[in-house]
Amino acid sequence: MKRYIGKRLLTGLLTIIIVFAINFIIIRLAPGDPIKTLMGKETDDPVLKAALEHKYGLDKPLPTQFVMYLKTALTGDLGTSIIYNRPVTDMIGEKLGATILLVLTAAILSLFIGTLMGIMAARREGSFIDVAFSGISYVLNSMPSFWLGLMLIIVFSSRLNLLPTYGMTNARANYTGMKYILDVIVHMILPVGTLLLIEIPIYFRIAKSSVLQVTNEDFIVTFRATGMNEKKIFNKYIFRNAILPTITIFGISLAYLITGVALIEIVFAWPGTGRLVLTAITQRDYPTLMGIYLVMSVSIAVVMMIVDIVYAVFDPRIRY
Amino acid sequence: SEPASAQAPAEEKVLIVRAIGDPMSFNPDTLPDDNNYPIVQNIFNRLVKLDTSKQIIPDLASKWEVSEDGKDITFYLREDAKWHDGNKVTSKDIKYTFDTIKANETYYMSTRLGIVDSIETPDDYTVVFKMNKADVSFIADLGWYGTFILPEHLFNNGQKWEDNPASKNPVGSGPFKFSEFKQGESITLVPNKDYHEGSPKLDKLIFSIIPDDATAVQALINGDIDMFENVPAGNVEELKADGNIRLALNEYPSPMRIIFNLKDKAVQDVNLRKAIATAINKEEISQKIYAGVQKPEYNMYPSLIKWASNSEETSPHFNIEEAKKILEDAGYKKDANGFYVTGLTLDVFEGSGYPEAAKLIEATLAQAGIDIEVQVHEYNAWSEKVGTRRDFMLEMQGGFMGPDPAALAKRFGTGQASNYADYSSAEFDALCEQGAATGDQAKRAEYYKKAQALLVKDLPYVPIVTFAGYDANRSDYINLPIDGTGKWGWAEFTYTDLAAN
Amino acid sequence: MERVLELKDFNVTYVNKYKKVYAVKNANLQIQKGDSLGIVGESGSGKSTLAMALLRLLPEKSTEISGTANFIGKDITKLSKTELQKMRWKELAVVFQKSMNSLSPVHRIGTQIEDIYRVHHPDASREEIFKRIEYLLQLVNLSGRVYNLYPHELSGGMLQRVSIAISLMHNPKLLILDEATTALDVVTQGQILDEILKMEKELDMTRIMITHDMSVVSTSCNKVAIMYAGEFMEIGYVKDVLKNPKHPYTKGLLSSFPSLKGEKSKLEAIDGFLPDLSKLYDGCIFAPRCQSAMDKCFKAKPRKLETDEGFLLNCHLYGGEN
Amino acid sequence: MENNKSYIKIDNVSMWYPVKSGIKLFAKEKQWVKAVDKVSLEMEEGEVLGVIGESGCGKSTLGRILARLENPTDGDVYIDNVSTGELMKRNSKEFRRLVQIVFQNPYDSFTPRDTIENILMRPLKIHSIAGSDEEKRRICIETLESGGLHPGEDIMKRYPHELSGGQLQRISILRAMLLNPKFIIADEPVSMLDVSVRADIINMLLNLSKEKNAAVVFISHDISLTRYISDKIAVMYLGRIVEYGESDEIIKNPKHPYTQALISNCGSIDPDEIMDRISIVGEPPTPINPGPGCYFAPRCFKANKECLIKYPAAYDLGNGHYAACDRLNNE
Amino acid sequence: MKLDVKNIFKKIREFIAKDIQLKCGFYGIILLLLVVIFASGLASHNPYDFGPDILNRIGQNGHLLGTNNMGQDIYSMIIYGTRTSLKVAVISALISAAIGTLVGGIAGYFGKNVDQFVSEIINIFMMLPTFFLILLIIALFGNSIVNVMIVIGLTTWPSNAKLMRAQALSLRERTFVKAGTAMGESRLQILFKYIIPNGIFPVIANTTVGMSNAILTEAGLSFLGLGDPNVISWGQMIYSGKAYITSAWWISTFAGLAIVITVIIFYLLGDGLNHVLNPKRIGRGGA
Ligand SMILES: Nc1ncnc2c1ncn2[C@@H]1O[C@H](COP(=O)(O)OP(=O)(O)OP(=O)(O)O)[C@@H](O)[C@H]1O
Ligand SMILES: Nc1ncnc2c1ncn2[C@@H]1O[C@H](COP(=O)(O)OP(=O)(O)OP(=O)(O)O)[C@@H](O)[C@H]1O
Ligand SMILES: [Mg+2]
Ligand SMILES: [Mg+2]
Repeated sequence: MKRYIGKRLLTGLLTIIIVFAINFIIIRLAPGDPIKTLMGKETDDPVLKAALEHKYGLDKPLPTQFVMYLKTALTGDLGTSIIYNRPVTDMIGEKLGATILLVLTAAILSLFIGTLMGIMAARREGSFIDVAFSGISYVLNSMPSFWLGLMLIIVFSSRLNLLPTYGMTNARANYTGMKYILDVIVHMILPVGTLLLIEIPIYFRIAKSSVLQVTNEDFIVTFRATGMNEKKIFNKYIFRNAILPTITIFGISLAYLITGVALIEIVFAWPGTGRLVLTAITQRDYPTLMGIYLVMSVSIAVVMMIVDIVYAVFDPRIRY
Repeated sequence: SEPASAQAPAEEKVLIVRAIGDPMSFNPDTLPDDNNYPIVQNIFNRLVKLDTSKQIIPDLASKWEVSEDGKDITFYLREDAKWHDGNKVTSKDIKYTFDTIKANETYYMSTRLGIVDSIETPDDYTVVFKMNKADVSFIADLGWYGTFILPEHLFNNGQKWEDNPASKNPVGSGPFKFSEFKQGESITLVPNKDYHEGSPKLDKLIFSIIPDDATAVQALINGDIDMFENVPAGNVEELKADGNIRLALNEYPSPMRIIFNLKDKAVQDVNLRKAIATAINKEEISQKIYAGVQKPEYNMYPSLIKWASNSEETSPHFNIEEAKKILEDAGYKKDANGFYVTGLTLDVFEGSGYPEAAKLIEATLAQAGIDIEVQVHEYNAWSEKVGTRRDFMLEMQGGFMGPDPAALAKRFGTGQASNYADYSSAEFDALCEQGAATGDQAKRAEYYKKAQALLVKDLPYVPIVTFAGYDANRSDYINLPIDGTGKWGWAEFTYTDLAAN
Repeated sequence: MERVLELKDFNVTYVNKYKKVYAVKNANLQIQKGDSLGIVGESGSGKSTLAMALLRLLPEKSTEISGTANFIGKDITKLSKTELQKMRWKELAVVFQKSMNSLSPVHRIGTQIEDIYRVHHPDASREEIFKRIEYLLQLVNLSGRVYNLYPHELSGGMLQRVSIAISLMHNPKLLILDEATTALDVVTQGQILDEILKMEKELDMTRIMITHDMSVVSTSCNKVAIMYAGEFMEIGYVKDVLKNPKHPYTKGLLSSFPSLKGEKSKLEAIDGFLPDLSKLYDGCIFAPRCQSAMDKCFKAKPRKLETDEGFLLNCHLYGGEN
Repeated sequence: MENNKSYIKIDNVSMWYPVKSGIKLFAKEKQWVKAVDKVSLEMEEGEVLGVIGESGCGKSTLGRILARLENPTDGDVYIDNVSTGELMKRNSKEFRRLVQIVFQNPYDSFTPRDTIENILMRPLKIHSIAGSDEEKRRICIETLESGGLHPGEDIMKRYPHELSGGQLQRISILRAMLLNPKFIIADEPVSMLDVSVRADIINMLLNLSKEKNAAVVFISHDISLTRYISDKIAVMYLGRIVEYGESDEIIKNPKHPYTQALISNCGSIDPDEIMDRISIVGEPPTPINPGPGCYFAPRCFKANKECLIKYPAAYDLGNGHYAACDRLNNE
Repeated sequence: MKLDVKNIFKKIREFIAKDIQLKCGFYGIILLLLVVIFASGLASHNPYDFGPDILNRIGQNGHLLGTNNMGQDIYSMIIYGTRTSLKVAVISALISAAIGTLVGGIAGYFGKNVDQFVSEIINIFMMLPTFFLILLIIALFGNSIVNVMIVIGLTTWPSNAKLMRAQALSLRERTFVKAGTAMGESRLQILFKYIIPNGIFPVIANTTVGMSNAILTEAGLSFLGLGDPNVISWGQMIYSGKAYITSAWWISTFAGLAIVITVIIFYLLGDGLNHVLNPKRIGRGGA
């Protein structure tokens, strides 16, 4: 186990460096640079341009820049945003919470709801519930997330006036304490709801198919033959075996969510890292971009590792 | 029905303005930042400012005069201005601000301040700019980006502005005080009760960040925000029909235009340029893409600045047959596919309706026998290709050409950085120089109109539509920035208040 | 003698959208207390189907069962769900061929055993269970160690023994072993067969042994039923049937087994292959492959010669007129 | 080994697989599965050698090495005094023509996506046997019919799943025969088949090998069947040959305790035959680091302390009968 | 070899009859293909024509589904958009499947060090924040539809590679592969003749899911203003119709609907294939 974790850490690190190098190269090969944003659209003053390039070291050769960046990054310093002139660590730190809140809530809720629906559908395969759930999951799975989000806004905010349109808190009222928490929860309903609708089908499908599969396993027949009642067989044996694929999917979809949430953050003006990336891309804010990629790769690597370990706990056949 | 979220405590007047993104910095002079521009206009003052019609009006300087030779400009400051911490705003602050900018090449106005030899402060409320060249348009530039007056007593501590703590926690002399910045969420300002024009009426001014237009429109409709500058043309009809919302047109001297790269052989023939200009249906573009909000622009200098704009000699009007005739006369022959000219490219960047406009242009040019391929780029990539490498035949851009027609020299003067067309005409340069050297508006208009006539003849560019957009706001608010022509700044909320009812 | 199981015109048919598969047809069979019956037949002849049907483990939606199966006085086919659950394992237990997959891979063996034990003794204490299981494991020559292991930590042979131990948990009246030793090598198989015989004496058990290996039957059973394509061809005492086979199929089957120590006589095969079980045939089902087939074999079902003991011979060569 | 008479010589062949285990973090010694361990055997042309032993004793691994599907970790196999390793290096195709293998599972021996025609044509194509496609097809049909698969034309068009196991196993053998091999390895060729069709397959294999005078290694755990087929029998236990000799001799007069136990446990279909099982106690052994003594010693009913110290040498019992057991002398 | 068309049709019919989802998916795809082939016939207008009818409502002036602000006929745009969507879906999925199959096949079949090395690479690519990478590349290197397809293909292959690797790992132990080796087939012959043809089905099933994702990704890019303006795509119709979502809802709604339907078709196809090709689902003895 220790060795396994060690190995995973090592490959994780390698992954991160490679991800990093790829991004660094792609970003730097790309046309445009942050100087344009800093100079503003209205001027092309070459003196200003040269001065700014020098100031941010963008006039140095690429490999030098990469090594310099890596060096500082290894000390835990992700550098300073060129555009916002703030430590990247601070910027990410402020927004990470919001994204994690959104992503984790959605992931956990969809895990439970989707799995539950999948189990229900599997236990009554071919019934109305199964057909209805499957149909719904197909449709939801096929919707572009941003589109769904916008529709939810129009329906629940504009037409029904039930929920706030955007943001994480009510800008007008500066709530504190319990009220603040409630406020955030109310604001979370739509974005989390959108993510839920997108994610539930994934868990639904995997839960349904693995329950069906485990139900057909030979050992289930053994338990039936012993006269054990179906409820117990299901709750203890089918469930535990069928939950395994879900764990893997949870990891993958969490990783997907971490990056895929950007569109939702834009639609709902949610102050998270996803949006930070998008702005950083358009502004070519290299340090911020690299910083977020780093944080994202690390969190995906960590999530995957945790998932693997959890999996090993649930499945004694896995040995490291 | 009022949505739940809008039911703030009745006695508090909170105005929420939609912002697109985070400000890069709260130091208003280091960078030209569209996102912080409306915010800092409410925290700081300049010597002069622009109102919503983009005309110069007084700010800290209550009046100013230009010397005979045009080289000295003297500003007389109002004496009641105070910093948010209670100190008085004096000429020292002004000298400090501009001296520092000039000394730092990376600050936006630094190069422009190259024409200023020295700044003198005969007394606490008088500032004299001594320049090495007569240029009246300098005054207008002082009302633009990067010219906000900063408090010397807070900044002058040996640290650069970028790293200066005073930049993070801005203390200005404007109507609002900085209160809170939540990155990615909002910027909150509170009124400066001691403001020299009187305390603002609002209890809170919040700039709330909503990146997506569609969401912002919904938020406006739902009352989650109160003001939305420049709503998408597509939403105008709908918002007009909404009784809670008031729309007001906000126009900018920043026309959409097609620039020809005169260095490129492909478009060096003025007849071809004329034919292209004649084959662009500006009316159609205006209607289809901007719902008529952005009007067709024929004048070479934005018609919004009426006194300087030449409406007599303009770029050609749409006429396919005429375009064909121009080509025929110039000796162009049709090829097998019916094209006189092929292989042209038009580089546009994504957004603002530009790609769509380009597509319409492509279609009408094709009717006139001119084959042009539209290439759409992400803004930065476009900027690199077109702005830095100057690698294009035709490109489409916008950009501010106000408030003073001196901008013409910046955009088309020989050797100027922003002269994408690489236009060069000694006559044009001379006219611009004359225009900049005099303070007499009538004379200046004459020079610049002549310069525009030259541009019509040479056609280094074709203006297409004006830039304008509706400001939408909750109709229960009065005295919004848009209402302040001649009275207050273009993003200033000093007098904004709930309508009494 | 006490009759443990009696099948009368027992039929099992798989039904799906496209066709019916007649897997067991008109089976008649009697098993007395203390009997050990071997059911022999080639792959696909319906042996497992019969076993599964006796435990009512086949999905009700896709199978049709008709006829009666009297198991110690009750007709299994008519039992209610609760009666069925009461009967299973306590009175009728089974060991499946694929013991590798017959336990949940993610639960400890002990946990699973406890759960199975508690099906019929819900209030049993851990010690009680452990004692019982330790005894059973000893019977099959395993140490108590396996109690805390996961299935994948055991070899196939050990798992098979665990399965057998579990099947004996409640001293069932009838034990069905469906190819329970087929996957094992001869040494292990011999060991397990020995143990089964030993236990049988100890526990006074009746046993059905499903296999396609004649030698297993010859060494561990007293009666044998030869099955072909869903039908019983010949049933009788092992010593009679194997020594003196009557049915041509039985004969063919026996001559396909070379003798271990005897003369090396030429091996004979039965030509052709198993008929399509989704069709019903008029004549004897074996007729197409039978070397002594006569005209009538193709036209009519042979009359079954049955005796009181439940012995049977299903062939025109021996039957009277129909 | 100076004896040049024998056609095939298996010389001290070993196959050790490293064991992956992360359980012991600091295990210094690498763990090995000694699937085949120092096996030496010889075969004549046309000879049929049976290899028996319990599951996992390394029979298939030996078969794979003989067919050079794997390279042994030690030792080599010689055909006509040429090392097969050398042959493979020099001209792998030639080797493949010389040696063919028939597998246990006929249902899995053919790619399910191809027709029998394509499958049978493959070896001819690879080895450029016969000229035109027409000729190749003719050869295939002839071969099929010679193996009792009529009509060949029809069989050629079918997919593997449209044929019975017996038919498939025939085709599998015929395919191997297409290349006229001189050495055939049959790894449990009938164990997946119904007893009633086994005989045909066995007889066909024997006939073909007689015709072509090819040597056959017949791997099986069915002892009576092996005796029926083979001229010689080798008994394997945990990767080692423990006894070798004429097949009747081995069956009727086994010397090694393991062989004795094996044969005594082998049931007969004759219910009168009295079974006197030698029961072996203990759990089945694992091939991971079995040594150092006799591998069978922990379960052996004759073992004493010495057996646990050193692996016994093979004793020549005359008539080409060998057994590797130190207790033989004491009897 | 003669192609027996009739027979092939019969086989396909039999194959898809096994699963209702497969059937729906299959006929759906046929329908989409027909739309693509006969686009010019089906469309009522030239979708590239900027006519004078601006923002016509449904049915107005002969515009079946109305027009947009540029005067383009929505119905015709949807019809032509099918081309783009299918092109994006199919080509990117093919790229992804081809790379995935090859990489996974090599890793799984060659095994040992090759496998370890390639697996690590697969893992690394699995961990790339794909959407952002796509975004980055498209934003930076131009948003032509060709780039979109290539980038989606280049970033989504790891899941296919994983599937193929698992397949290859088990296939290499299969008898027919060993038989092939014994027959004298070379390693590459084995890879292409045995491993890939027999192991590709999960990849195919997964590829249909990949196609759905490609369509959704293209839409997402369009939403961020990174679609290719030179082609008509549903994603861009949604994007450009966003401003009219409450006033001229038909611009984006039908495009959204088209996406949903197409994606569902691909999902159905994928699920159907999975069901039919995954023998585990078919009752394995007992309940
Ligand atoms: N669920 C099912 N649906 C349809 N037919 C089935 C089903 N299960 C089994 N069959 C068919 O029923 C027949 C009998 O199968 P069964 O498993 O009982 O044979 P068996 O004698 O146990 O064979 P083996 O020796 O291979 O275990 C076979 O032809 C088989 O194909
Ligand atoms: N590639 C491999 N890697 C590691 N161990 C292996 C490998 N192949 C075989 N083994 C091990 O080598 C031993 C011998 O296996 P082999 O398949 O040769 O046995 P066998 O005698 O053919 O058994 P069976 O009768 O079950 O077919 C077994 O313990 C097996 O687990
Ligand atoms: Mg069976
Ligand atoms: Mg083997």
